[in-house]
Amino acid sequence: MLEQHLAVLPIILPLIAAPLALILGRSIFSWGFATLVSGLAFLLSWQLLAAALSDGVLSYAVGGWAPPWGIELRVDAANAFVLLAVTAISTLVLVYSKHSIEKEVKAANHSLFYTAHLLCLAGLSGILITGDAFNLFVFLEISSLATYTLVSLASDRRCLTAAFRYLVMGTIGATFILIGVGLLYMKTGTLNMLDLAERIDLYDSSRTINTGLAFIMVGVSIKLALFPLHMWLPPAYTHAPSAVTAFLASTATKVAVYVMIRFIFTVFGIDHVFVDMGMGLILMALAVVAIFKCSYMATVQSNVKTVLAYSSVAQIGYLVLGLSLVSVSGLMASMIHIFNHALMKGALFMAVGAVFYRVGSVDIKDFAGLGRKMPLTMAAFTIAGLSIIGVPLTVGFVSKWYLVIAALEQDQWLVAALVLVGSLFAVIYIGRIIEAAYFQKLPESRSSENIKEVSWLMLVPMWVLVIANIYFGIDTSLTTEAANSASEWLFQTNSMLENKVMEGEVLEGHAIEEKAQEVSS
Amino acid sequence: MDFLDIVSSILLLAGVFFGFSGAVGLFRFPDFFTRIHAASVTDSIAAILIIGALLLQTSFDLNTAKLVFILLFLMVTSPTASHALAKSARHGGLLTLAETRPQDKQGSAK
Amino acid sequence: MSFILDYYNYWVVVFLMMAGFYIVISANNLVKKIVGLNIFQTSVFMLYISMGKVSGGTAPIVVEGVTQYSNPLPHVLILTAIVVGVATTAVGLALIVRIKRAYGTVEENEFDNKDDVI
Amino acid sequence: MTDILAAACIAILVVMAIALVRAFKAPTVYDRVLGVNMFGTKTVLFIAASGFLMGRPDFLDIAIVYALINFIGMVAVLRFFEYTSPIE
Amino acid sequence: MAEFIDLVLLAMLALTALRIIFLKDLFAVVMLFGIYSFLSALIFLNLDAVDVAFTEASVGAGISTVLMLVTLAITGRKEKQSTHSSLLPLFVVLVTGAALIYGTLDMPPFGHPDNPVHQHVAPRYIEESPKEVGLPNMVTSVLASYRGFDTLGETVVVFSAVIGVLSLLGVRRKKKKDLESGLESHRVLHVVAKIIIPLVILFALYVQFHGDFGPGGGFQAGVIAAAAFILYALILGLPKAFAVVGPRFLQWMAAAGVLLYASVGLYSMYMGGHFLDYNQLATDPVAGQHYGIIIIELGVGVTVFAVMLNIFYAFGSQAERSNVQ
Repeated sequence: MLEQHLAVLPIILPLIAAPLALILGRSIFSWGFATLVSGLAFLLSWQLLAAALSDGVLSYAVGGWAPPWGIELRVDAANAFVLLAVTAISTLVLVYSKHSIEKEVKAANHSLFYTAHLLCLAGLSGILITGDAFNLFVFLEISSLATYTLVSLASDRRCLTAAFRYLVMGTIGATFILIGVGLLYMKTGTLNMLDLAERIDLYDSSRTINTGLAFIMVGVSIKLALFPLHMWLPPAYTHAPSAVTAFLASTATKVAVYVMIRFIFTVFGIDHVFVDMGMGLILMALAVVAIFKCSYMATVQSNVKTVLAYSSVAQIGYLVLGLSLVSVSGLMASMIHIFNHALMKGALFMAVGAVFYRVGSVDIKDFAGLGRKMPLTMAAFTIAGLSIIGVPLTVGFVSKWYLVIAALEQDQWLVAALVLVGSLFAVIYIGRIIEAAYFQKLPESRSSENIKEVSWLMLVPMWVLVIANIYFGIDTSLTTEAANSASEWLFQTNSMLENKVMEGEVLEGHAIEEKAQEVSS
Repeated sequence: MDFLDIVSSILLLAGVFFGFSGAVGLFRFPDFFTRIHAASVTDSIAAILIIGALLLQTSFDLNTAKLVFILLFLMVTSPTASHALAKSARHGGLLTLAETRPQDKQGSAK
Repeated sequence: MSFILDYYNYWVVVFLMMAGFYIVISANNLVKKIVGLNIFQTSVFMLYISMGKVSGGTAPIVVEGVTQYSNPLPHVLILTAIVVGVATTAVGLALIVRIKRAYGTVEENEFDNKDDVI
Repeated sequence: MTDILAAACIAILVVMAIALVRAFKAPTVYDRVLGVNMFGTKTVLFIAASGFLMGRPDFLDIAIVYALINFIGMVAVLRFFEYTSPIE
Repeated sequence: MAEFIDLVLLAMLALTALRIIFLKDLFAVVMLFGIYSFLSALIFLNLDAVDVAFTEASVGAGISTVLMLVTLAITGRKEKQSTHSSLLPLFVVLVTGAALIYGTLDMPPFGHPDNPVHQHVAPRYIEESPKEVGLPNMVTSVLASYRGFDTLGETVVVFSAVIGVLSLLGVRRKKKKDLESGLESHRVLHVVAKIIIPLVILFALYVQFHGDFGPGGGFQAGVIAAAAFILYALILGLPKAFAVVGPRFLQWMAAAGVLLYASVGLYSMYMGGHFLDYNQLATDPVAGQHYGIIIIELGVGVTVFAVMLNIFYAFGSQAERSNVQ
């Protein structure tokens, strides 16, 4: 029973849990319930990854209607891997959020907070798993609406304008995706991604398809905050409640990157996107500019959350850079970095949230002397910060290593050098904060305040991520294996897809076969 | 074209005529209260005539019931809306033409 | 001429979309931004519905003696999208109400001045 | 009969267009509302007539919705006038 | 004829959109937006999308416009002169528009029955759905059965909207009878409302249960029922509406609708099918489809009704608060 429905469960579990969390009403109950559900979703996605690694691909026809008529869920190594990271972070953040939320969100809204969190989780899982282009839009909107709500729950009034800006940008992005999907549908008559991939190539030179591709790319770029379209991200991350920032920074943009990967590799095909349209160069240029511009911006901010938000935009540059290299190793570097960056940023924002919990604001000057007052929090911050910089024995090093290797493989010396130079900026912006924490004295005005370490409920999830930062930095087998099979899988489907074009109508038969199988089972 | 069709056409054209005259009244009358008068009265008569014409086209089924429902609904809501709007305009301080003309000031006492 | 007849619908729809998009990105008042967003989305819906139309077809509800129906799939997609649109509008307007309470204005440049922009 | 229905539909469209012009440019805010209201009721008639023209009169449900929404819109506008001073 | 009407309506739409760009009076903008919605619903109707027209008229012209008016009552209705230049937006829009026009050049011609859209997936819906699902309204079949997962997502989107609005605005239960009056001075409206509201609710029920055969369904019915209560609240005041259906109860109802929908899916999993496989609900697959669709439409209707009304309550109580201050 469980194996049969493994693909759909990570979506519907939080989806059904969300209204229940609202009905529970009391803060403590909905917290416990949400954490439990998220933990279950994590276990399920672990199973799902194992199944995907052994069986290749799991297809699930919702409603029993065979694709392309019904909605198909498709799990492969790639999205199972990202899903694992998302559910893991979600569970840890939920554990962490109990105290953090008590401080930052007013009591009447607590159960609404957990409901919105579960909705966001359901939306993100849906985006990852679905194999239907329009269904993706629906889940994108579920997660986005929940995100706007989560961002606006903070007590500072600036979160409202940040959330509004996010809402306008996000809706424009979603509408662009809707336009793009519509154009594709117009030319192909189908919405199923696999089926789309088949039929798009029949109209290779079509201007309509190319416009659709462009609109989907721009829409997704808004959602993932690619460089010139990132303006919504820093205010949203800065003013959202800390737990929300920790969750969003390590999941939402990653999921958007996955959507981009999925559209490029399994729908349009790399030949079309990179060779015919020349998107590779555009993406690479934007990524490099993002790394430099936003790393620089991060060094001049005074609010630590803003620093980390700009750093996130820069890290998105690394992600996009990897996939713009168009090679198995480049894609693998991106996949690894999706996972690793989730670990780093999750830990960093949790540490910052802990500081906010005790100190009440997170300017760099407020970090002065915290190394003594909150040793565990600041140690976590330091290790995760080193990981961002890319110091060996941390996951950050692994990501950079694979990225540089992938660049060198293609003789892109300049790109490899730029990646390394980008790290120097990270040294500066992380260094400023660590310097304040350890080498500056606690200001006199604060010495009377009772600043002490936060409770274990906040420390444990933070340290789980920190230890994961080190563990996966040393034992890279799990991440590299999963990322490798994910990216090989993506390239394989891509080449399969290109072969099918030669053979013409093969998929029609394939689809019919699948349908027959389902009827008999 | 049988008898019902002819009656129906006549009603339809009459309804359209009243609709037009209301629309013209919307522009040609001098103040708001006369304009709303023109609009609301013709609105009602046009609705009666046009829906009456369509009623003759049906063969006493669900559509007839729906048309009757629409007609009743419009009969109730359209004058109500006009009345409430005029009242609201009056409370909001809008004056009739007679009141705005200085020489008629003494005549404007309510 | 047939070229125009084939495409005029799409062109007007594109114009409408861009009018809405322009309002979103140029308006300074937040309520107007939301209105623009709605116009933008509604026009995209028209794009979808236009492609579902079959000349000479009729609405996809089975009637005796009709064989040519318009495509029901875009209708289904747009029903969903309309709901998504109104959900976004509601949340956006709620944010505007809160912004008015917090800042006393709903003009973008005015509340920007009231906070130090990050 | 079809010709007359078609003519009536076009005529109602013209009336709608005139009402639209009033909604675009009105001397007072009440005139604007009046134009919108007239537009709404004429739309109801248009849908009813065009349903018969297209041979699918079972879509009168939509005309009912229009009539209902038009009325609610009017009431909402009246309520709105209680909050703000409507004179421009 | 259809093409001609289409052209006229499109022209009106274009003019309305242009007028909205240049208007500074936000009240007029919202009024014109209502017209825009009405017109686009007419276009949908003219292009055979009856269900969409239904929804757009009730949601776009109804709910959205009412919410915008309430917001304007709080924020004021004059747009101030913008200070930043409008050249950059114009440039962005021109580029985007040019890209789209470029995209239209390879589009299949409008309305042609040989277009890919009408050749690939849709024929099965048109030919088989009356047999497989057993409903004359194909839109309902596709919406509730073939793409039932989308519709579950749609219901959850609506649910997320109410979560967002409630967390932002909340619903105050404090009764301020002396301040809150509704449209007290409009006696005629009171009488008319009492006649109309039961009829509207009756119509909503008709739409809910007739959606399988004609235009309509859970979503439209929920909106219309909510519209009836909104009318009640507008005319008689929020406290009286609270006395009929309270916000707490609505919150519970919204959750219940989603759960009802999802439970159909879970039950079909329990019966050995896939999620939302209505064939498993009865021994006869077509009967199973029918049961499934009726229940999930009910779930959608309940959620949408509760959410729309609760959102209105939230906005309405805010407007009253601003009126008091």
